[in-house]
Amino acid sequence: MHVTVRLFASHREAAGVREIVVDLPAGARAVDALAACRRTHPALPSTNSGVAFAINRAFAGPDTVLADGDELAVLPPVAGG
Amino acid sequence: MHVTVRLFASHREAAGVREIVVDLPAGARAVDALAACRRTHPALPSTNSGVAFAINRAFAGPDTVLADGDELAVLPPVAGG
Amino acid sequence: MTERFLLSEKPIDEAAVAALVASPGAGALVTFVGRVRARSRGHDVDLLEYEAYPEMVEGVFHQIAGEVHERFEVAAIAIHHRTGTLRVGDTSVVIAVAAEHRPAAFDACRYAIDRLKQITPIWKKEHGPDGASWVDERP
Amino acid sequence: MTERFLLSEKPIDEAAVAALVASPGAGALVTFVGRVRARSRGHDVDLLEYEAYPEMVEGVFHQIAGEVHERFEVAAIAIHHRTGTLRVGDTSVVIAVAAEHRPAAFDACRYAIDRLKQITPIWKKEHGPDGASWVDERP
Repeated sequence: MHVTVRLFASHREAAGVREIVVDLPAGARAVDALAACRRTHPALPSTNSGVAFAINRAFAGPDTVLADGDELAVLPPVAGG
Repeated sequence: MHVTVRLFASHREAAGVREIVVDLPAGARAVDALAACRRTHPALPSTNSGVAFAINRAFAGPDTVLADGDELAVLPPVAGG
Repeated sequence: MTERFLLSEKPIDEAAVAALVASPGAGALVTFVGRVRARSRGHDVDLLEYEAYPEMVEGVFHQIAGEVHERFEVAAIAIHHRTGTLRVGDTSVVIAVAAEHRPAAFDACRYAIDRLKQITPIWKKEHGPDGASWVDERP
Repeated sequence: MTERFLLSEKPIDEAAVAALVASPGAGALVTFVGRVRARSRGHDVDLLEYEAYPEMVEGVFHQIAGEVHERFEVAAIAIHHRTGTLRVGDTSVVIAVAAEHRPAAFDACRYAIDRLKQITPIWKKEHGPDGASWVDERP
């Protein structure tokens, strides 16, 4: 299945792209998609500490199972306001 | 000695005047000036409960001794804001 | 420049009060605006008549500002209060506080309005279909 | 009428945000304004670059507003946040809360800005003479 991973801020800068489409086996979770991105874009930060996820624009835990066509957002520590 | 007593809100309406000049003996306190006003303007509320005082535009306790020429403000419970 | 502490019969310009406290070091601005409510303590309200001891009010605002600076890490505070006849929705008071960080700005603004209501020599008379009466907000 | 929950590259009109929450029953209006500070965590700041996940931000503001209405007796809340490049003194965020009584307005406004900083997918990069870095405000 295909999942579109969106990157922001420090992740976006490290990867050099805003979006990565990853090919994942059925049952893959949010963290697995991020790990797949790290394989193709090794400059991505190697830690999951402080990273949150959103699937299709709703917050989701790191172990949430993805579905084909999902938009997964990788959210580094936020700093709005 | 003469003291100018200024009245506000419910006191002003009850007395029908904004200001009363009272003649007081030396040593008279803020509460004595208010009592003197009640004698000439008996419609003034008879209680001191909730009433504060200011002498020459600074807060003062009810037993503060007055001086000739003072401006004494009688302040019913305030309700600003 | 407008005064930081002001009692006036003219409508209060809320944005102008906030502008009085802005500074490059102040990242947080908290503003309290008090407006005349359509209902008060179970009664309908048509208008409020504010009366002040005008020669004393601005000095009391200075005193409150002094207390605020003693207690909280704030950069600046401004307090404007209106007097005269106000209708529902009219602004009676604006307090603006600027600080480097937001907790101090919130705490200071709240302290200032609480203190203003406690000690400022201002009174109000509510006029409505049930009659008119001077407000006594003592607990 | 402007939206109550808005992310925009345009400057925020603070008075317009406050106007969005006014109502005849609301006697208390508390507004929080966040501005870019000249110094941040020991560094001089020239400008801040805000980046957002724009498709998600307004939904998160709705969620925060829902939490506020569950927890506090408030009439209305509006949240506007800016994105793009901001200079010292520019307004990055405005939260306005109207309530019948002031304690709820203060508590709700403070809750909303705390929560916004906690969960809203917005990031900022500080640029100054010491270089540029993404802000990580985790305690």
